[in-house]
Amino acid sequence: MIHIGLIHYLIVSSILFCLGIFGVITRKNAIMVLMGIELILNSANINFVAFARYGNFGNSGQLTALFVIILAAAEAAIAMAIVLNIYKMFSTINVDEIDTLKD
Amino acid sequence: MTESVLIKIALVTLFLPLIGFIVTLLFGKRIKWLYWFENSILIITFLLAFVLAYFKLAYFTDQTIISEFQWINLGNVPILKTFTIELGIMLDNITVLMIFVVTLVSLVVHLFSVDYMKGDKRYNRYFAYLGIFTFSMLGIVLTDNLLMIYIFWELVGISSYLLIGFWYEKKTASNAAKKAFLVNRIGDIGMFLGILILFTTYNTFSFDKIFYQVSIGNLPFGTELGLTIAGILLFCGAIGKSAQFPLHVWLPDAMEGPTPVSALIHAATMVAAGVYFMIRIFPILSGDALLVIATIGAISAFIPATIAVTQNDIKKVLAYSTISQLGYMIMAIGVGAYTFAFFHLITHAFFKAALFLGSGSVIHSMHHEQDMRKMGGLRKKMPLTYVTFLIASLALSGIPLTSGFLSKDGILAGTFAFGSLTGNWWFAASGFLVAFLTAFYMFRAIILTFHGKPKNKEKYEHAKESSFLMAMPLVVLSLLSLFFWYSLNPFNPEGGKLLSSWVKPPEISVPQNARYDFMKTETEKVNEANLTEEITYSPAYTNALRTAHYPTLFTSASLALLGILFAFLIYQWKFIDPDELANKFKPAYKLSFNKWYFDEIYYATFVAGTLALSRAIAFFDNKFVDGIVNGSAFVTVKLSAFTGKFDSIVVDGFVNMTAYLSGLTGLFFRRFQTGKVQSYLMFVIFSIIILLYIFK
Amino acid sequence: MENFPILSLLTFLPIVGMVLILILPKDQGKAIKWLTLAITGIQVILSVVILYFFNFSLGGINDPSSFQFVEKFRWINISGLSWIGTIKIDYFLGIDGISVVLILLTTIVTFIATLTSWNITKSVKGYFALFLLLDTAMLGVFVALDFFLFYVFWELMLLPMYFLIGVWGGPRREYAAIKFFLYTLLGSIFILLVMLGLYFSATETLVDGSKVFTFNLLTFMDPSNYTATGILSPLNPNNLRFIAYIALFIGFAIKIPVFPFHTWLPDAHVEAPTAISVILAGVLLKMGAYGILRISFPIFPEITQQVAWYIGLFGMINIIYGALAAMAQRDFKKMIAYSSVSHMGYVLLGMASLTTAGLTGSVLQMFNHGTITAMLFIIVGIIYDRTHTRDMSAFGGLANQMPVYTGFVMVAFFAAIGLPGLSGFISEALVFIGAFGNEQIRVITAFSLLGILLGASYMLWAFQKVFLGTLKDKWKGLTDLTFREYCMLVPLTIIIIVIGVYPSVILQFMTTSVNAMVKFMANANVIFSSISPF
Amino acid sequence: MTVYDIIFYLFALITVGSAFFVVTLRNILHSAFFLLFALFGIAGLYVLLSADFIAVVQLVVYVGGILVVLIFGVMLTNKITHVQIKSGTLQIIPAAIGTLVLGFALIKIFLTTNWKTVQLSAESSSVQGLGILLVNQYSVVFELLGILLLIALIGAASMARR
Repeated sequence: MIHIGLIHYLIVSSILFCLGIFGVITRKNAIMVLMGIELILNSANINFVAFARYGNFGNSGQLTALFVIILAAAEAAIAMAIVLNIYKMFSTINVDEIDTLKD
Repeated sequence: MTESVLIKIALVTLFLPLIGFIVTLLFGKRIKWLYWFENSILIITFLLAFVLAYFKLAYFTDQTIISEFQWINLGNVPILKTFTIELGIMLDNITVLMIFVVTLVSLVVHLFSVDYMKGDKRYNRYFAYLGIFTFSMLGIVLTDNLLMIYIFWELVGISSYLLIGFWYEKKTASNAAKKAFLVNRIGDIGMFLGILILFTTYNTFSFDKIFYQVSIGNLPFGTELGLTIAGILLFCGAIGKSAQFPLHVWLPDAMEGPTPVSALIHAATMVAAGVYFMIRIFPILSGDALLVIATIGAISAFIPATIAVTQNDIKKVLAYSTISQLGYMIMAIGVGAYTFAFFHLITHAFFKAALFLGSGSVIHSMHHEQDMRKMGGLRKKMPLTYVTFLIASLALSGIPLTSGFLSKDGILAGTFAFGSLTGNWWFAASGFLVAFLTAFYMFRAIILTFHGKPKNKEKYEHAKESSFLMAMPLVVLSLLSLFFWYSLNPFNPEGGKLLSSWVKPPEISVPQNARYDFMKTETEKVNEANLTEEITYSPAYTNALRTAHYPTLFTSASLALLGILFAFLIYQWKFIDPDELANKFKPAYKLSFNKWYFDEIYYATFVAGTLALSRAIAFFDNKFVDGIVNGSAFVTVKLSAFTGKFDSIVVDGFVNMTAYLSGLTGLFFRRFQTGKVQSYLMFVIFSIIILLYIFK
Repeated sequence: MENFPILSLLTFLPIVGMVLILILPKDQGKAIKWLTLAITGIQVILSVVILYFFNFSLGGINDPSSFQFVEKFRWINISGLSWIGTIKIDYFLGIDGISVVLILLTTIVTFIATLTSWNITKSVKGYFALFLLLDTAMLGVFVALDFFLFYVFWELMLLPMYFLIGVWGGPRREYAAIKFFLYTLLGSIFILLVMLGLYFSATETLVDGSKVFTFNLLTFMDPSNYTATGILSPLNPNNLRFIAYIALFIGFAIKIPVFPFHTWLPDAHVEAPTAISVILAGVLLKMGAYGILRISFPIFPEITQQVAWYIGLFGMINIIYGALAAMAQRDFKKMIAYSSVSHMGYVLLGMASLTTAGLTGSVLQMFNHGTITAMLFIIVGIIYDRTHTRDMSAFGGLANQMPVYTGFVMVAFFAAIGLPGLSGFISEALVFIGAFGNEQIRVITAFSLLGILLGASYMLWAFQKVFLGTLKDKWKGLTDLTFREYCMLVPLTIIIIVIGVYPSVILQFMTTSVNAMVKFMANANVIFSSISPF
Repeated sequence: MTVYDIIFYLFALITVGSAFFVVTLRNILHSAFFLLFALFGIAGLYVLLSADFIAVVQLVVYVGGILVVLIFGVMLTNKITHVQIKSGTLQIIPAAIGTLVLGFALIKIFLTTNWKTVQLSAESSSVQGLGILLVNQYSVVFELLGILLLIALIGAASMARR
């Protein structure tokens, strides 16, 4: 059994990433899609922090993770506003029914 | 009075009419009296030209004054060393004489027009146009290089366009203007090509330098043929401008312009520019080129003379006679009678201007009636016009005691000498025939117009002698058509200063073996002959010319008188019925009456051909070239539709195969573009996988 | 003036104006127009300032040290990409005698076109924003010395043009806009291909001695900079330089436009609003010719010499074909569009001559055609605004109704047919003199002379149809020029006459550069073939 | 198997398992709660990576902020009267295949890459270092982010009000 190292965190993050992608692709509800996105962001964050820990980059990785969190907060706020607007317009937040992009 | 002062006077003379043009054009609409500004400018110009001619001829007789300034400098050019274009002014005897003639005729035409054009709604504009024309014409005369001559050549063309089309409300006038410009352009292409050849060879436009280069044996393309080609191409310009065969068709149409304009442009000055140009470049015209020139001149002298015999429009008669006389001059240059060509140019300018202004006076008093068949008997109503017209006609016909006799005699002697030296008598024959025809048609015109009974009573009643301003020019010009201005001996053209000391044959630059035989310089023979008087070209030629003098004198005078007699027989005394005569020679009459069908032939071939070609090209452009573009666009659209189908059936089908397994069959035939973010994301994922696989 | 970034200022000033316009509220149409006018006016002043400080004795062309007003710094610098290596793209601006003339032309034509746009009413804000963007792109093309930068500006020009034709154009505007867009995009693809090919064929030596690939145009003009294996390197025996030259030529030929790539032009011109036609004919067509002069010629000089005859032939075809096609048109604007095709033929012919006179004439013809055709399109625009028709046979006798207008028309028409004293003559004469001086294309030149006859025929024919003859009753109410129209026509007329009378005013700027170019081209065979890999 | 390892596996399991439920459960509220656990697990991982400050921020911002916003979203968009908080799914099979393959590919890449790691001995708190970085090297980024956040909030507020 090898010692816990960078690779373990990377594997966790990649699983998390794939689950996030899966959520984004499969769920109809916009909020669920958002949750998937949050998962993806978090998986990236894990990578950043892990590289900061095991790489020779100083604390920049952690700081980037911090920035990503801040961005995620901003993104969540905007996304929720969008979702509310979509709900008002289409009376649904099921993304598969919102396909005006097609026309 | 130094050279530089003369040059300054020349420059002022040149640019004054331009100032007149600009001022009159810009402010003519507001200020009604501005035509007097233009007229006074012309008076000053004329006085200056007179001063210039006087001082040049009196104090600098044998000098050529040249002044140049650099116009374009393209620096040290890798291939040609230097590339500069100079503009310059050259004053020699021919130039100053020409300026004098141009300004004088222009002045009298200006004054004549004051009354003639009265009441026209674009009165001031007319004088402005006359100003620009005078400017351009003076430019042609004063220049010392080919480029500038081309520049003013075109400017003359455009001012002629403006003046012919002055009454542009008439379709015929605007058509005639367009025709004149375009036909001239055909000649100009040749001329420009000739200029290009000379410039490419010598890297200069200046006459002097080109002559010098030719004289030291530096030829275009290295051969005499090159020089001949260049000469003939330059002559193309003169063919156009001097309305020579086969480009003469514009001049008769140009009579649509106001009559004073015809007098100025289409008789005295512009059309003479072609002859003047030939005189300028005479030193580099090789023997072969001269032969071509003489042939064209002879044809142009003959054909219009036959046409003029049957025309009924008084201006058309004069127009054809102009072409014919210009043909004379061109022929004279072609046979080497250089000085007489110039002499005839001057005398013709005066008497033809007098004829045109006289006809203008008639037309004016007949309320713009130009058909001679509706005139008649005007002699009593308009005695002054009649007398001046008669004097000018006598001059044109070459009756002794007139200027025309002197110059025409010189030309005919030249052709005669040419015949005796080379054995080619065609030119002489054509010259004499034309002399007869000229006298005939001129007196036909006089008899129809001034003699006999009035045909149109009403118009006849209203006709009256023209005003002082219109009569004055006629008197001046007809006086200038008499002999004593040019030579005190009415039978010897060389009796005056004009030919004996002012205008002399130039030094030929053409290499010896490219010249006419009689022009070859044979130094020993000149010395042997030890003649006291001056030698033209060679002793043989001088002798031939002297021998030809008296026979031609008598022949031409008697032929002219014969022509006049015939005219009186047919039209005055009616011994022969002209209609019967016409019937007898019906084909010849028809040919002549219809102007040898030149217009019809040209229209059917060149004009219609070009138009058809242009329509074909437009069709080709629209249907074929654009068709390819649109076709390829069409193909692309179809192809993209196919790709779309391919996408939706094969690619998307593949994707949806998996979906089909899970029961989502509905997507099967849907388009690739679902509009759903998530399906796009799916594709992204799969693409990433594929890419990862490729770039692992 | 040494270090002041006047070229950047000139080029990006319109972008500032665009931002300001976007900030302005929609209903401030007047303010937007005046702002645009001010911006373009400042540009004219700036270009005059450039002319004032321009040093005549510096040649430019292939010599980096004799370009003027140079601004150069790293723009994009990406290192460590394994299979591409280092991408270094310079922001490299500079002008020589050829570009300075075209800059002047661009600013003047743009200024006039702004005045022409005054009667735009449909979404003014968008129009002028796009207009200014177009302005930046055009100037950028003329000042860029880095191929990548050049290409960016080249493409940037497409977008506003597409919308300006497609939104503000005539009835078939969508068709025309799409046609224009696709056509030029096709040309751009060829240019892009050659650009990339050149990029991987030549290296620039940096200060530290290392060699990097570069887009610097001047680098490509020196054969010693090429790598041994680059596909477009003269050192490579199997190089594709000939094919690249053809591709590049097609790319630029579409813009000029050269037969048979010209069919977008009549459609685009006819459908575009007047101001855009003015810009299109006045400046855009010059970009193609400028591209050939700036890129094709000095980078591929040895091939240029080989194909000069064909370029001359295309010039002749353009001259004659365009003139004949113009003769058959009934639509006033379409006729002038085809006359552009014909006149650009002179540019090609002059370039093909590779002589000083020819090239000078060619560049001058670009300038003159820009001003003359701009004037012609303004003229058509004026009459179209009043009558809403462009069918020439519907007119007649306008000379009496609108005499001042007719006066300006005559200046423009006569300049277009090469009347001495007006600018068109000088450039045509120089082109002919130069082209005739080159033995290779002498015969072509002789045939091209027919163009001056055909040109005169269709112009005079059109003039007669529209302005001479009797006035039709329905045009009795037409008014003569307004003050704004005077403002558009008078400057152009002055330029046309001044250049026609004293061409050295403008020739002095380009002489040194043109001579440098001729010298470079004449020696190209020696330079480019002396470095042989064997 | 050290304590560190055990704790790691614990948190990893919590994270991955919760994330799995987040994306598979049909009830949105349930998903949201599992997201809470997943985020919590990630925070734990941060602690293990000696990024204590990030862990705290993770808890405060994600758990305290973002998650609440999400739940509010759920509540605002699903009317209480006819509760329909179930979320449908689509294209499960291709998505599963795709993500599985992608995951394996990623893991394979991670495993085969030769990472140059540095073993840091001192595992002190990183807060001080972060603070210094934040106001020195990354000060502009920091300020820009602040502005971005402000704009986002104002934008969100104005959009939601409409």
